Amino acid sequence: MSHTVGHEPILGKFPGTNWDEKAGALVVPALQAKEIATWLRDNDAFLLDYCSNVTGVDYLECEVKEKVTKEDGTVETVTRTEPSRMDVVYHLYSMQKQTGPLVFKQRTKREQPEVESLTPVWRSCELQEREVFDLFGVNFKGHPDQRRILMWDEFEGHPMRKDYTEPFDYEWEPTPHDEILQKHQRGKVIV
Amino acid sequence: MSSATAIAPNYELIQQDGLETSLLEVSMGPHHPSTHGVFRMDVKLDGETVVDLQPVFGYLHRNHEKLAENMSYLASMPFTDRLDYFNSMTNNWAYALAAEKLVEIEVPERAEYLRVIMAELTRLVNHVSLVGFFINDLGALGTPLLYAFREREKILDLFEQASGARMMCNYFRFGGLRNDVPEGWLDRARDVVDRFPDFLDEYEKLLCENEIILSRTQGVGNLSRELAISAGITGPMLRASGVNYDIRKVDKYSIYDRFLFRVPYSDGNVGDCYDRFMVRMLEMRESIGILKQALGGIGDGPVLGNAPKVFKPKPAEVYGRVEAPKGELGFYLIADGTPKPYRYRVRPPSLINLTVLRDMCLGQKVADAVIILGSIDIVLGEVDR
Amino acid sequence: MSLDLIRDILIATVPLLVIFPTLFAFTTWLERKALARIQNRVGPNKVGVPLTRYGGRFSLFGLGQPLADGIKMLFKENIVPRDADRLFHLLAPILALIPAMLVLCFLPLEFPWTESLLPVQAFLLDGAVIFFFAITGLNTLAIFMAGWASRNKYSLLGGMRAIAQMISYEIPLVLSAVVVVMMVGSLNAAEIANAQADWNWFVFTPWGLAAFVIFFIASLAEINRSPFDLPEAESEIIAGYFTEYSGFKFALFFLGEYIAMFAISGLAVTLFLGGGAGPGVAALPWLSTVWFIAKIFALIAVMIWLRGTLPRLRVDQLMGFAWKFLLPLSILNIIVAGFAWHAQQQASGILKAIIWVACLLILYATAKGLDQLNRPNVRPREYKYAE
Amino acid sequence: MSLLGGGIFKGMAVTLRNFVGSYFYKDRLTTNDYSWRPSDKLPQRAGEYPKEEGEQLRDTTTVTNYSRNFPMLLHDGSEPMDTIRCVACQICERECPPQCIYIEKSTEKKENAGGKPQFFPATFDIDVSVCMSCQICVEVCPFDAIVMNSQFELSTPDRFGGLLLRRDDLLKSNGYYHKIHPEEATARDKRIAEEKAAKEAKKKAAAEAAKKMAEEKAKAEAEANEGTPDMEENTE
Repeated sequence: MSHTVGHEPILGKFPGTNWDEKAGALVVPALQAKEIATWLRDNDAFLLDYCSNVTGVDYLECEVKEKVTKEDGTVETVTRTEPSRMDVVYHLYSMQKQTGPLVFKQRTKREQPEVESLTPVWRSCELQEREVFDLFGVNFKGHPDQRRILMWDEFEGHPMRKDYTEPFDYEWEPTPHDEILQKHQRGKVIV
Repeated sequence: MSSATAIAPNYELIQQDGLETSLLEVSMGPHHPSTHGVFRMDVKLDGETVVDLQPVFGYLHRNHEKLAENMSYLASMPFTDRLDYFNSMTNNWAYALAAEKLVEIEVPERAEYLRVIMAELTRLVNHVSLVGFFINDLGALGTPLLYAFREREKILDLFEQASGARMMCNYFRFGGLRNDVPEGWLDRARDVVDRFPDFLDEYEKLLCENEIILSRTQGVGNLSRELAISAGITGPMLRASGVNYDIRKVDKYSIYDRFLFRVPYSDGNVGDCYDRFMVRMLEMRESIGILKQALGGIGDGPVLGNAPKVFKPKPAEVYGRVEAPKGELGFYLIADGTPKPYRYRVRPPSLINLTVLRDMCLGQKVADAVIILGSIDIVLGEVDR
Repeated sequence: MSLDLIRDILIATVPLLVIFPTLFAFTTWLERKALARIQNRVGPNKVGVPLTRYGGRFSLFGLGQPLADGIKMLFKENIVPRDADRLFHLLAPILALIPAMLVLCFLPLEFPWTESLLPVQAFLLDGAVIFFFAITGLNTLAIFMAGWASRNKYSLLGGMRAIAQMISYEIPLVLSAVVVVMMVGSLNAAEIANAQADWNWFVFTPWGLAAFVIFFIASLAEINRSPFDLPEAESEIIAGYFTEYSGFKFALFFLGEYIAMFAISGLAVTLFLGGGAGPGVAALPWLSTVWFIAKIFALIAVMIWLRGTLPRLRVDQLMGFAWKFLLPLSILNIIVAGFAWHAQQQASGILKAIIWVACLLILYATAKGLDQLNRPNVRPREYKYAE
Repeated sequence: MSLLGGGIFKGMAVTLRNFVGSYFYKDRLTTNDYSWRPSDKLPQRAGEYPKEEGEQLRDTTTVTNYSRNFPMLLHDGSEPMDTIRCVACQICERECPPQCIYIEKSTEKKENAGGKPQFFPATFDIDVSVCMSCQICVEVCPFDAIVMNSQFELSTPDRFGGLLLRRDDLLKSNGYYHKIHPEEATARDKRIAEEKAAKEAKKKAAAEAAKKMAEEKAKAEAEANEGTPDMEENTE
């Protein structure tokens, strides 16, 4: 498997970052992202010159049950509320050193999310950040050409968000078990 | 509308002697004969020269990721076939690889061998038909394409005998393969693999020295090494730009470290359509080498490990990637402890390789735009998902 | 107009109007069949004579296919784009067909029945070769008319390409014919053909060979055949100038294209391949027509073969090939032919052979040099391997 | 110095060889010629393939022993509904990726092939215009009731009704399954037999154990009633 990238030096250099152990990812404040990304790309210890994958993850507000071991050794289940958030995840590799991946996350709020575009650092983000903008509604500051990519321009909403509900879809594919079929039989839908 | 990162030549409306002219705007696609599906290029032409080009896609978008997030892990396996419908086997593999990382299932050895065999056969299918399509874009009357399809047919027959379907194989399962190959399949596969080099010789004789192909492809669609790395280009296209990077070598996933094979790459001086075409031609020979070793080394045994039928991984995040014929195909899965993935993301090589389409096409002729697109090797099922 | 004149005209023209469209139907079948076999397919094999559905033993290798195609074309809807120029959209296919049919008259074809009936051979024109080139030039106009009237950007691009290509390639075409005209000293097609009796075909002389090769390549471009089919390049501009044509108008274009193919092949046969000369002609004069058509089909077979093998050139390479390769070569060929012909008049057998070999060498070396000059860096490359 | 136009001549040699070769070598010609088949034997409607037992359409490569198209329901005997294997558990309906299966469970139970009263599907529809032949339903079925058919001539002028396969269209005998997928069917039957045998052995063992336990209990009770002190020796 791949040779992993040590993340400790980054945490030392940039105090704002922290390491999400469960996800194995470097979480970066949105404002610092470009600076850190440039440093990661150019620093000789990392040389992460290849950004493979860019995507968004939408987290709704949810209740998490956690088992907490107390001081006296008893285990107790604690319910706490995880706030909603939006992650933009980058998978970074180094082609020169053949190492990777380093998972790099920009975390932002869920409502009107805005992060720093890393397209100036890695060109490969260009279309993928457009896709994240299109499907998640994340605004990328500094993206050269931010517009919808997969959905049509007049489309409303961002379909990959967890709370997205589809409108009545006029392009519904009629199947014999749908109300559409009944309508069709009554002659109301022309297919 | 234009991307600021691309270097656009400063064309203006030409106004000479009071004569007003303007650029010719042509919308190539989505039903153009050679856009390989429902892809559109909004091209601005000055005579025959491409002045501006905007790729437009999404006509085949079906929100594959959202679909997969609403169904069980196993149920999205057949949908991965439909991503890059030329190479369903490698799509299956990438997804299985990611999911196996998630729950840490061991894959039996025979299954690993069969996976390698299937993936390399897929690579042959893809490259051979890509070269055919590419020459078709150059204007040959389908002759190389039909030769390619002749050989592809033999491999698709093998797929059908093993999996029941020719293209939508749906053959891989978490922890192995759906079923063992039937009796005599390996011998038939050996027969096909043994005869494939003869075909490649014929193909090379037909194409590789043809003066028209040489002059049409050399110096067209140049892609520098630096831009290729930065733009995340992967697969044969990256190696044609002179970067030695093959995930089979870097990650050594599955049992690729057991086989001796070489990775062809260019010296990186130009990285034009000819390089991309030739790298694929050479890669096929290496695939045949891997296939011969794998078909020789395969042993008996089960093909499906003890994977649970109800798939309920612990919360985790994984990214699994394979060297698909078109480039790095990755699956990013986030599990949250339910039978459905919380986040399911496909990293499509075709889409990301399109990032540099505009940069490569500017200043070329309109006929070149077509072959540059052909040499990128896209499948719209994967671009639009 | 006397009755005799009308009779003569009919006798002279009707065979052309019957034979060549029939040959056209046959050629479409031949082309489809040959291309299919080149591509390892079967080709049309179902439609029999008379139009049987499943063929079976009456399918006759699918020879009924052109007939079925023709009927289909006739009954297809005639679609004209809304904003198209309807008049010119209609005129273009007709105009494309007329010059192609017209030039057939100048071919030195001798039909056995005309000889006994006609007092004079109607089409023995003294300036036949000149006329031929003049009239084929009209084809360009028709194609551009089609491209312009369709009001489609692809059609327009196709039309523009056609103009550039046809005008450029007419020059090497004519210049290569000049060699033959120089040798014979006449522009009369029949005289040129007669000058090549007894196997003195011009293609067997070095300058004749070079001129024939240039003529053949240029004629491919002139009739838009692969690898010079840019005006109708399917993979780039859909179908070029006839993107917006359907039904019978399309069929007319198709017919015009194939008739032009016969005409230009016929001229090539006249100029370089001895016209109707061949074994047995002396005994049976009508055999010359058979030979003539057989030679035309030999050339067409090569065209089909090329079409099955080669991809297409790019537009700038196409123009470069005409102006930077064929044109200098054909001019050099004229010079070489002039000198060598005079030199060999007085020469003995061995000296003549030496002169011919020298001519061949000069022409080949020039061609090679021009090729190197035009594309200095184009060659197969070496690739590295990483273990 | 290579020959001028040498590459083109090489290519032309290749195409010429293919042109000639296509007349002599069968494996060069991949297209299948159906014309040998008389017109009355051409497929006329759905379900015409394979026509006879063992016929696997040697002239096409598209139907092999392993090819799959749309699912079918299996039954074991001559009367389909008496021996239907499906018990309308609806697992396949839930797992079907494109959601093309529609099942309604029967209200009363009925004896099926196993001899036990079971539910059966009152409605079992597969919309083959949606089905993508992925075989997931076959894999998740715990009763081996649904397998893949290889019939592919399904074209119909009726977009809705014609492409909706009802339960009775889907019911096929196990014998038919053996005919179209011999190897797979044999393996499946073997596995079912093994599982059945194992189940029966287990049942038998359980019965025996129960019997033994009952005996021992009876014995113990008897012994307890008798109140003999030898009990410990017995158990040893």
